[in-house]
Formats: sequence, structure tokens, C-alpha cells
Amino acid sequence: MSNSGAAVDLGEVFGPSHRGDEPDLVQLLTPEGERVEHPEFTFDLDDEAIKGFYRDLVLTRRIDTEATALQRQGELGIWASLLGQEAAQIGSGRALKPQDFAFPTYREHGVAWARGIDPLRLLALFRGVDHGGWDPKEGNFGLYTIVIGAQSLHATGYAMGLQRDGVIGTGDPERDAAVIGYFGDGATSQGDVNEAFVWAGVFNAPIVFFCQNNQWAISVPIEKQSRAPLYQRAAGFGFPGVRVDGNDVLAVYAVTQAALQRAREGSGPTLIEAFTYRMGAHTTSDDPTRYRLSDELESWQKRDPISRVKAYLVAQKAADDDFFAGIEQEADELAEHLRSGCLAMPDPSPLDIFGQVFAEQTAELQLQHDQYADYLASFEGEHA
Amino acid sequence: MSNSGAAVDLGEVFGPSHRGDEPDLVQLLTPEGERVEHPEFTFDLDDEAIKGFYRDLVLTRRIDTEATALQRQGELGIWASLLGQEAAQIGSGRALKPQDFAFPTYREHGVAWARGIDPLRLLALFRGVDHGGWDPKEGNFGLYTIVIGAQSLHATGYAMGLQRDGVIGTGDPERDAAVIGYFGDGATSQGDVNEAFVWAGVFNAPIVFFCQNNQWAISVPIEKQSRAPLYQRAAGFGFPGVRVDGNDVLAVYAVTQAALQRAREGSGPTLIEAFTYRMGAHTTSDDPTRYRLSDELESWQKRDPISRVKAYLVAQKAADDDFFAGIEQEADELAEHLRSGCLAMPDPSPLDIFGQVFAEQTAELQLQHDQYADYLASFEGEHA
Amino acid sequence: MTAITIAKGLTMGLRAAMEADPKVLIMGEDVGKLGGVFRVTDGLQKDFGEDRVIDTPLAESGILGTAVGLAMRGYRPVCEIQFDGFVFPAYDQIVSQVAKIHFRSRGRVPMPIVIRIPFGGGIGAVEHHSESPEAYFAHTAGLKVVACSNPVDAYWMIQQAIASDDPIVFLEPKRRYWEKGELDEDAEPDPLHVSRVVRPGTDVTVLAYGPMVKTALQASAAAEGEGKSLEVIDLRTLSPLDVDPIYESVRRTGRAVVVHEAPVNLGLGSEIAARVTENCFYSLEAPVLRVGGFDTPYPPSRIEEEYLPDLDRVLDAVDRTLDY
Amino acid sequence: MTAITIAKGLTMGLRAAMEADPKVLIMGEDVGKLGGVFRVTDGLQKDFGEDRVIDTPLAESGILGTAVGLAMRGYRPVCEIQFDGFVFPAYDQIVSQVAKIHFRSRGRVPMPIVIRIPFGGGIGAVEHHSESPEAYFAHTAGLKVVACSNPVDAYWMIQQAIASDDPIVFLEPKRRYWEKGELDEDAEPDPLHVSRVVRPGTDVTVLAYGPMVKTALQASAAAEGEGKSLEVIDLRTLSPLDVDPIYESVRRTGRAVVVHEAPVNLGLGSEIAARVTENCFYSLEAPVLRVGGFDTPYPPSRIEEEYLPDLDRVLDAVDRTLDY
Ligand SMILES: Cc1ncc(C[n+]2csc(CCOP(=O)(O)OP(=O)(O)O)c2C)c(N)n1
Ligand SMILES: Cc1ncc(C[n+]2csc(CCOP(=O)(O)OP(=O)(O)O)c2C)c(N)n1
Ligand SMILES: [Mg+2]
Ligand SMILES: [Mg+2]
Repeated sequence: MSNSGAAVDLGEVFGPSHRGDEPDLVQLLTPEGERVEHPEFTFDLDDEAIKGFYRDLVLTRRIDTEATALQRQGELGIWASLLGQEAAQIGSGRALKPQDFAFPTYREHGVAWARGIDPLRLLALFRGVDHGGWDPKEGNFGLYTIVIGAQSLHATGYAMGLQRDGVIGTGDPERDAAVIGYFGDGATSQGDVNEAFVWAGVFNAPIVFFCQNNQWAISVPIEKQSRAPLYQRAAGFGFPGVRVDGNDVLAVYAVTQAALQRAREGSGPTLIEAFTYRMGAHTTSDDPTRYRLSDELESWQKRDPISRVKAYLVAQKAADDDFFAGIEQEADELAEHLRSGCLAMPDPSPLDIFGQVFAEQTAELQLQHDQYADYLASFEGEHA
Repeated sequence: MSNSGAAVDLGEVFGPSHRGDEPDLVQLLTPEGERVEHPEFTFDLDDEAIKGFYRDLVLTRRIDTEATALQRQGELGIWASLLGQEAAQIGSGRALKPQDFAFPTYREHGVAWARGIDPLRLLALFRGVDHGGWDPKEGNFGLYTIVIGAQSLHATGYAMGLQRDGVIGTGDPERDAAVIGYFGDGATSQGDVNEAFVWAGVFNAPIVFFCQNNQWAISVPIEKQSRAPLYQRAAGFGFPGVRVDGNDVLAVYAVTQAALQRAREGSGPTLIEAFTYRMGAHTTSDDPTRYRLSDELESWQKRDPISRVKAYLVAQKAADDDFFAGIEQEADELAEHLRSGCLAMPDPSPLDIFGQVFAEQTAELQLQHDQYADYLASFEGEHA
Repeated sequence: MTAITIAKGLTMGLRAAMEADPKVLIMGEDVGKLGGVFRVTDGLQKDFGEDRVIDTPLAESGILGTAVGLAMRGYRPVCEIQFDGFVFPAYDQIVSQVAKIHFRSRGRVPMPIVIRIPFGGGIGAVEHHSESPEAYFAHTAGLKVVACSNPVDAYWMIQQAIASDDPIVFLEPKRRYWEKGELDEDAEPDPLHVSRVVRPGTDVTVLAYGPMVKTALQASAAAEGEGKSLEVIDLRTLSPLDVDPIYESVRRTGRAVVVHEAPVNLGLGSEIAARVTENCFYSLEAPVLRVGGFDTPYPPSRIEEEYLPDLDRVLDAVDRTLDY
Repeated sequence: MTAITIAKGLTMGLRAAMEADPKVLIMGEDVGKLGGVFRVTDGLQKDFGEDRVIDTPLAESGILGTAVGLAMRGYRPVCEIQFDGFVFPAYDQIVSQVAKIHFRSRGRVPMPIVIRIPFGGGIGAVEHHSESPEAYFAHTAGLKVVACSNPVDAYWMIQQAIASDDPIVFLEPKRRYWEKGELDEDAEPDPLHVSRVVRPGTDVTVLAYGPMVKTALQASAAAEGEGKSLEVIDLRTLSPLDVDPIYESVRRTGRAVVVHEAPVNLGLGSEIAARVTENCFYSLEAPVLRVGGFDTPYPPSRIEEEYLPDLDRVLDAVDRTLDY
């Protein structure tokens, strides 16, 4: 297949294909832990807040480690690790106000944490105990959505609901609300995500599209999903896009906070591309050695989202050994909570499912329930 | 619903939503029939060619008028008029080489004409005689596709086939081929069209996406489909987009020709937005007075695609009255061909459909065929 | 009592639902100023505004997907799919989201979404405008599916569907949109998920829904002339099926014919045949016969009358079951 | 003779098809270097290159839609859908394009596309990874649907499907991917659209396909111990159905049980029950019974074994039909 033998490159008459290949990356904290400034985005919280982020990052990573271990031990069916994406999730999750609403994929354990969801609820899903064990209205955190991209439209619709409820642009900071919709780099290829962009643009919906570009969709690299940098997708739908260092929790926080505020004020949608890296396998079922080289991983390890925050806190003398030790201990307790909670989790009753299909039960399902109950009862003698 | 009470507009930190609201429109022939130059695109054919375009435009419009009349008289079930879009279709259709392939919607009667499809075949579809009465391999013109946007992916796949066949970038002008995929402004909201953009970008497919922005999708105006000018959509997928005066057959030809050549040479996809206007109803079933004002139509009538070519030819003294009279006569003959051909068109046999489902007939369908034949035969006595 | 068409019954029902509950929204392509290509939403945007009657961009997945989000925020979206053949781009959102979210959330998140689909053929349309997709939805656990066949049901059933907290695919017999009936707004309507004997009879039970109810009634009138008494049941609810009146009737008649426009293979008739046989085995004098579209794509409209079940084909099946 | 798994049979079959015809392409998510999440395309990109084994962007409609265009250009795309639950974004392209283009073009444009779908449950997966969507496709005129149940069929059927000029939905029993069987590459395979008696018997006919064939065989072994002789038929072809061996068997046994994982309501069993009843009416000693998933969405995996038909539920149905 030869695509290269062009006699004259007519590219120029149409102008460049996209805005250039080396996009700006908003960064406020370097991999070495140095604070840097950005002309447009400022981080306006103090070191105490950064210590809070540090705690979130470490605990989130511990959730991930423990869940991975539980999966290896057969306690979970599968686990989707967020290793490497902690800053993208904590930075964005912490930028949310209580009245904002987040729509996750299946990997947003850090956002769940920031929204106050007990991580045991996440484990329940991956254990196969339920398909979504929390109430979206508590913590304003939607259920995990596995079909790639589907939630981007739900998020947009929810944002249109906020508009109809009159909680946009009132100027009341306790009231004005926005939506954040998460998805991955691979998801940007799905029709649904692009339709969400259309809708959000046309209706000026109060939504932030938060794309974690972790460079991979299982084994497929980002080059196979888009020829242009992802954040540039937004302009063609009529709203701004920005690329942020997804491993820099300060920058992610600052950019997300500004985009959310923009949405709450009624100025419409924003696409944030958090440039990050999936340091682990796609899930515990995956074997990334089949498709990527280890030096890529190594280069990203140098940009680890947690170590730079620690380096900063240490350099600033904002945190001492006790602080770090305290968090380690908290992490150990959390891990123990997860482990014991997971092992203690009861299986659901197979008879429950018949009542969960509809709000208004049907005679047919009630009959299936009763027949199945009778059927199960018919074995009771045998097994006794 | 108040979206406007923003305290501070944070728009600026993210930069502009899109590239600005007054996009360039490539034009080479003004509505008054004056030739103008454009820095990037040149029209390099002579007045004879323009006379050929004029003939195409007039005959295409006549096909449309006659088909509309036939529908009114009950001979067609429905007709989708291309009134006002003749230049967009003839200009782009005439830019195609024989080896190129075109994927139409349901309104590309002008492109069909340029590809040498007997317009009677179009009438057959709208009459309900068949779902697609021509062989796509003759004339390299795909079947009309009614599901909005679906054909954009077919076009992209076909273009990938050209790549695999090695007929891209060989430098042989008789061999190098490209694909053109047509769709409307409304179609740009469909997931499929955006997925086609993803694919075309990623695989650098030799395809021209030709969007006729006729300002309306039935009753829905373009503002409800996109917040940004449509041609700007392309950049976010990694290829160039351009807006051309869709009522200027010279400009459409020049731009399409350049984009096709770019594709044939292996430089990848282009999106062309032909800015035009649907001067008639959506179809003969539609009543546009319910949703749009007549002065909009009037302003577009001043930009009619045919009259400007006539004005040019007259001003240039490139064509005389005989020329114009000759074309009118040709048009009358064409209309007569359509009318008599349409009335003479035989209905299909209901027994044929069973054999058209599969390449390899199934026993089940053969049985249904035979049973239905018997059933029909059982009435024969009665009706005799 | 006023004489109204099915289309008018739907418009009136939608209006009543919007007046009763400010959370009811209408969304779809051309539902605003145009009032929909069938004018079912005529006048509603004018009276309820663009926030409640939403002309959407042209993408069905977008319509259903944003409806899910609106439902999560407490709204009750009524989505119009312009024609049956255009529901498929929304299929993923319907099957994997709308149908499953109540279950996924263990009942915490209801999905009060109505998906209105003008369905079926017989209007001389081009491809994709005459499909009968009901079996796809009836096979999908988590969806309820109903079809109206007359103006009175149209008026009440659409309101009941909107009032339901479950997602409902609401099928409208497009070729019957302009048929008239008398509406008494004060009468008590039947519940939504109930089938109804629309013509009593003794020899064969004919089961139909949507556009085929009229055809079945025509067949029963013709059969009467030949001394055969057909009992016609309008199913109304396709999922869940209301099986009791069906079984009751078949136990009396011993014979049943199911009629629909959709292809016979795995059409609604197959489920009804299977269940009737299982539950009325010893009453059946003949197998349940099915009359439907052939197992071909919908044909060009000049021969659609041959594809669609008509009076003669129903009578033919009736005769065949009587021959057993 | 070599012992191979179903997954391996498919890999070998795909390789053979690609060697036989340079127009055969493989496309899908992760089918390249990774070899697919089930490794069915393992090694093929390495040997046939990126032009013939195409890692696509993540969008199923895009996969099927571009496959249509490639087919129009003379290629024979084999599309992998990663899991059953992810076929729905491609539903429109499959139902309105792939299935209809041969018909639309009056036979001028064939659609030699194979859609491979690992289907069914039992692997402890999260939501959307255990669906059984076969009835959706079987109800769609213009598609052919087959399911393999063992390594030998996997090897031959995938090659036959690719060689067919019609679009074929090819269902792979994912929970049986690693089950082994002996392949004799020199043996003459059965044709694609043929059902097969895999265990002869006299009392009840048990019809199954894909993953349930093994379950049916287990049930028949257990029943034998209780003195009941079950005849097990592996349907193999779901659309068109190969009805003759089914009728022949039921006419002998007088009783039939259909088993599948998909919900019973409008599942394949309903069509089989309806047809068997119509065609073997006077031979039936009992109604055709159906064993399948409940009419709920697929449950969380900790209770999937309760949802899925197993040996006991098949035997229960067998006993119930014998009670008539
Ligand atoms: C519609 C659909 N197709 C395929 C899959 C299988 N799948 C699960 S995750 C995944 C890759 C997703 O990549 P990306 O969007 O980048 O998110 P990431 O997993 O990297 O966070 C795929 C293909 C799916 N879940 N849904
Ligand atoms: C998937 C789908 N949804 C809805 C329709 C009904 N429909 C036919 S044409 C049309 C408007 C198309 O607008 P546009 O893409 O701008 O093309 P135009 O008709 O203006 O040429 C609609 C909604 C359809 N054909 N397909
Ligand atoms: Mg990714
Ligand atoms: Mg338009």
C-alpha cells in the first residue's frame, strides 16, 4: 500500500490539517516537584490543600493496589487499575462542588474517592456482587458505565436538566452547578462522544468533558484513535479544548476548576484532555507486554503523579515525616477495610433480580420469580 | 432558563471556542456572474467547459421539476428536490474521474447525472419500484442511502479498499483514485459521520467528505446542528476543511478537484462544506412555510446557481441565444423521456423479492416463495 | 364525545401529560415548529416553549442518550423517533442503557422514558420508513412495549406510558394515524398493560396489535359472512404480554392466528404461539398459525400490499387452522 | 488428528481463509499485536501485515460501516466484536446496511461480511460481557446466523462463513473457548447451514447451540442414568434454521426442549417451538418447552450460574415434558 508517492503536496492550499503537533500542556508542578506558573491558569490553594491532595493520591493508589491483590487472590473477577492516573482523577474530582455531578467510566476510582464513595462499593461491582452498588444521588456520582462513551451523552442530558432547573448562572456559588463527564482516549472515536459534543455545543450545556488520554485503549495506541491532538477536537464543535499535564494534580485542579466555573456561569462546555499514562495493564485480564515496550513505561514513571507532590511538600518543608507516616498508616487501615469488607460481602440472592428489572413489577416476572423459588425449594430436601 | 448571568466570563482563559464566526467562503463566480480570483483555488477550464456545466445545471434542474410534477400527479411516492443545490452537485460531480467513486445521500440527483446514471433509475426508487435500480459499479456511483450518515462510513471503507488495491499515489492519472462521500448539514450530528472522520484521519484515507450545508435538516436550522461552522470540524480530526460557495459551480469544481487530487496522491482526506440553500421543500411531503420565512428564500434566490453562470456566459459572449434555446430543447426532451419512462415503468413482481435477500438462497425463503406463489395462484380462478 | 384521529389523540394525550407534570419533556427531530413529520407534536412547542419541546440535532443515539441524563435529573422525556427504521442508531442506548439502568442501580435510578415510534408500512414510503421493530424491543429485558390501534387508546395509553416510571417503547400505527374514533374524555380508561377482546367470537381467536387490528376486524367481518366466528383480541401490550385473556379465549376457541406486519421469523407471533401452546396444550385443535411479513427486507412500496398481511391472508390462515 | 481448543480452531480457520483468499481482511479492536482479548487472531497481524489485520479505532459502527465499503470494493472483511454487549453501537449498520444491501441492490452488491461475536455468559465477567444477542440477528431478514460449539466446527464453520457471499453473524461460545477436541483437517466438513444430531435418543429431543450444547450433552448423560433417552441436536445454524432434522427427531420422540442462555421471551426457542408445533402437531405428546435465561438483564456474575440454564434445569424441563 503506497500512500507516499504524492507528486505535488496539495496540502497547503487547504491550510494545515490541524493546529500543529506540539500542543501546549498546562503544567503547574514539574515532575521534579517545582512550582511553575502558567499565563492562563493559576492554582490558588495553599499547601494544606496540597497535603490533602497528597493524601488522596496515596490512598487512591492504595485502593488500587489492594484491589489488584484481591483480584489475584480470586476475590474479584477483574479490576481496572488507575495506576498513573491518580492526579487526573483527584485533581478533577476535588474541583467539583457538592452540587456538581460526575459521570464516570469504569476506571474513576479516584473520582469516586473524591466524591466520598466507599471504595468497597467499587469492589462489589468488580467482584460480581452487583452492577453498581451506590446511589448516584449520594455524592452526585453516576454509576460506572462500561459501554465506551455512552455516559458522555448521559452527562450532557443531565447538564441540560441543570439548565432547565435554573441552577446555572444565578451567581449563587452554592447553587450554580455543572457536570463533568469522564472518558478515555479510545472513547473519543465513538459516535456517542462526538454526538455529546454536538449537543453540548448546540445547547451550551454546563458540562466539562474530561478525557484521560492515558495513551492506550487496551492494546491500541492513541495514534490509532486520532490523527490530531484530542483537545483540538472541541473547536470544531464550538467550544474550547485544553490539554493539561494529567500527572500534575495542581494543574488538573486549576484547569478543571476554571472549566467547571465557566460551565456553572452559563458559558458552556469545555473539553479537557488530561495527558497521562496507564502505568498498569488495561485490567487484570490484560498483558501489556504483548503490545508495548517497557521503556515507555519507564519514561512515564519519571513523571509519576505522586512523587512530584511529595518532592514539592518536602522541599517546601510543608510536611514532615510524621505526616507521611500518618498517611501510610491510614492507607494500611484503608487496605484492611477493603480486604475484610470484600471477604465479608454477601452474595446477592438470585431471587432478588426479578424485582429489580422494573419500577412496576410485571405479572410475568413475578411468575418467573415464584416458579424459580419453587424450583430452588425442590432441591432443598436433597441438599439438606 | 438563564444561561447568561455569568459573573466573569472565563471563556478567554481557554481561548476562543472556534476559529471565528465569519469564515472565508471560496468563490470564483459572483452571484452577478463576475469571475473573481481566490489566492488558493483556481479554475482552470475554458468557457466551453463552463457551457457544459451550464447544460448540466439546467438539465439537472429540469429532472427535478419533472420529478416534482410526477409526484404531484401521483406517479412517485415522494421526491427529494435538489432545487438550489445544482452547482454543489454538478461542480463536485464533474470533478470526479471515472475511476473515482461517489457515495450519495438521497438527494444527489445532480451527481447521479454527472456520473451518467439515467435519471429514470432515480425515479424508480421514488416511485417505489425498487430500492436502488442501478449498478454501483457502472458509473462508480453508490446506491442512494436514506439512513442519515451511514454512507460516510461506507465511503471511508471503500477508500481504504483503494489503498489496499494500490491505486493511490502511483502518479498514474488514469489509475489513482479517490472517493467522495456526500452528506448534509444535519448528518454532521450523527455518530457515523464523526466516526468516518476518525477513520479517514487515522488511516489517511483517500476521501473527500462533501457536505452540502443547505441550512436546513427538514425543519431544523443549522444552528441546531452545530455551534461552529461545519468545515471547522475537520481540523479536530486531523485533516483540512474548507468552505466553498456551494452556489458557484466554478468554485465547487476547483475546490473539489483539488481535494480529490490531494486524496488520489495519498495526502489524505478533506472536508468540503458547500454553503448552499435548499430552495424547495425537504421533500414533496414537507411544508416549509411552517418553519421558515419567505425572505430567507428570496435572499437566496438572488444567489441562484444557474443564473450567475448564464450571466457570465452572456457577458463573455461565450454563448448565444441558440445555445440557450438548444439546451431548453434538450431539457424538454429529457422531461419527456422521464415522463413516458416513468409511466411505462412496470411494477416489480412480488415473487421476485424472495430471491433477492441472499446471494445463496435458503430453503426457508424458497419455501415462502413457493407457498406464496401457490397462494397467489389460488386466486387466479376467482379473478378470471 | 368528540371524533378524533389517532394522531390527534396522541397530540391531546401529550398535551394533557405536559400540563399535568412540568417534568415531562418532548424531544426529537422536527418536533418543534414543524410539529413532527406526522404533526403529532403540533402546537406543543408554541405552548410549552423550547425548553420543554426540544428540536434536537439529527442523531438518535444523542436523543436517547441525553434523555437518559435528563431522566436521571428527574425529567420524564418523551422521545420521538421520526420513523421506525431510524431507531437503530439509538439501539445501544436503548438496549444497554435505558433498559438496564433500573436493574444496574438495583432500583435506585428509574428510567421514565417513553420512546414513541411510528411503525409499520402501507404508506407508500421509501426504504426504512415501514419497519416493524417491535420484537427487538420485546426481547429486551427491561423494556416495556405497547402499541395503540385506535384514537381512544392513543389518547389514554400515551398518558399512561408517560406516567409510568419504566421505559416504554410506544408504537404508533402510522398508516392508521388519520383514522377516526369517538373519544369520551370522562370515561375510565383500561390500564396500560392489558389486552382487550375487541370482537367476541367462537371459532378462532385472532390476535393482532397496532395497524393489524383493523385488518383483523375486517377479516372477522368477512368471515362472518362465511359463517365463521372470529374472536379478535387487540394485544395493546406486547411486553409484558397480557396472557390471561389470550389463554381464556384460545381455551374456548381451540384455535389461534397471530397477525403482524413484522417478519414471521422470531416475530411476536412466535412467542405467542410458544406460550399459547404451552399453556393451552390440551385445548388446541390446531397449531397456532402466524401471518406476517415474509422473511425479506421490507419491499419497494409498489408491492408492499403483497408483503403486508391483509384480510385474505388472515382468512387463509383461519381456514388452515379450521382444516385441522 | 490434533487436539485443539475452540479458540485455536478459529485461529487456524481464520489463517486458512486468509491464505486461501487475499481479499480476506480481519478488523476490530485489539485484533493486531494483542491478537484479540481472547487471542483468536493471535499471530495473524504478524504474518499478514497491518493492511490485512486492522486494529481499528474504538467504535463498532465504524468497524461495520467501513467493512461495508471494503466489501463493496471486493474485500471480505471479518469483523471482530470484542464482546457480545458491544455489538449494539453497530446495530444500525448491521440491520439497515449489511443486512439490506444485497436486497437494496437487487442482488448486484453482495455483502460477504462475517461478524464474529464471542457470546454468552459463565465467565465471571462484569456487565455487558455475557449477552446472548442471537435472536436480534435471527429476526433480521438478510442476515444469516450460526453458532459453533466445538473446535472442529469452529475450524470449518469460520472458513465456510468467510467463503459465503452473504453476511453472517458468527457466534462463538466464549466460555467454551478453551475446551478441546480432535481435529482431522482432511475430513470432509458438514455444510455450514446444517444442524446435527450429536447424541441420538428416543424419549425427548433437546435442541441447543453454542455453549449450551455441552450442557445438553451433560443432561443427556445424567438422564441416561435415570433411564431417559435424550436426543441432542446441535443447531449450528440459527438463521436459516435447518428444520428437517429437528422435525424428523421430534416426530420420533414426540417431545422437545430448547435450551439457550438468552432470555426465553422471544428467544430462539420461541421460533423453534412455534415451527415444531406447526409442523409436527399430531406427533407432539407435550408442548415444546424452553429453558433459557430469565427475562431480566444479565445478573451480576456471582449469581450467573443461577441465571444460566444448567444440567438440572434442562432435566427439570425434560421431566416436565415427560409428565404430559
Ligand atoms: C462499546 C464498547 N466497545 C468495546 C469495549 C471493550 N473495551 C473496554 S475498555 C476498552 C478500551 C477503552 O480505552 P479508553 O477509552 O482509552 O479508556 P481506558 O481503558 O484507557 O481508560 C475497550 C475496547 C467496551 N467496553 N465498549
Ligand atoms: C438516521 C435517520 N434519522 C432520521 C431520518 C429522517 N430524515 C430524513 S432527511 C432528514 C434531514 C436531513 O438533513 P440533512 O442531513 O441536512 O440533509 P438534507 O435533507 O438537507 O439534504 C431527516 C431527519 C433519516 N433518514 N435517518
Ligand atoms: Mg485510554
Ligand atoms: Mg440540510
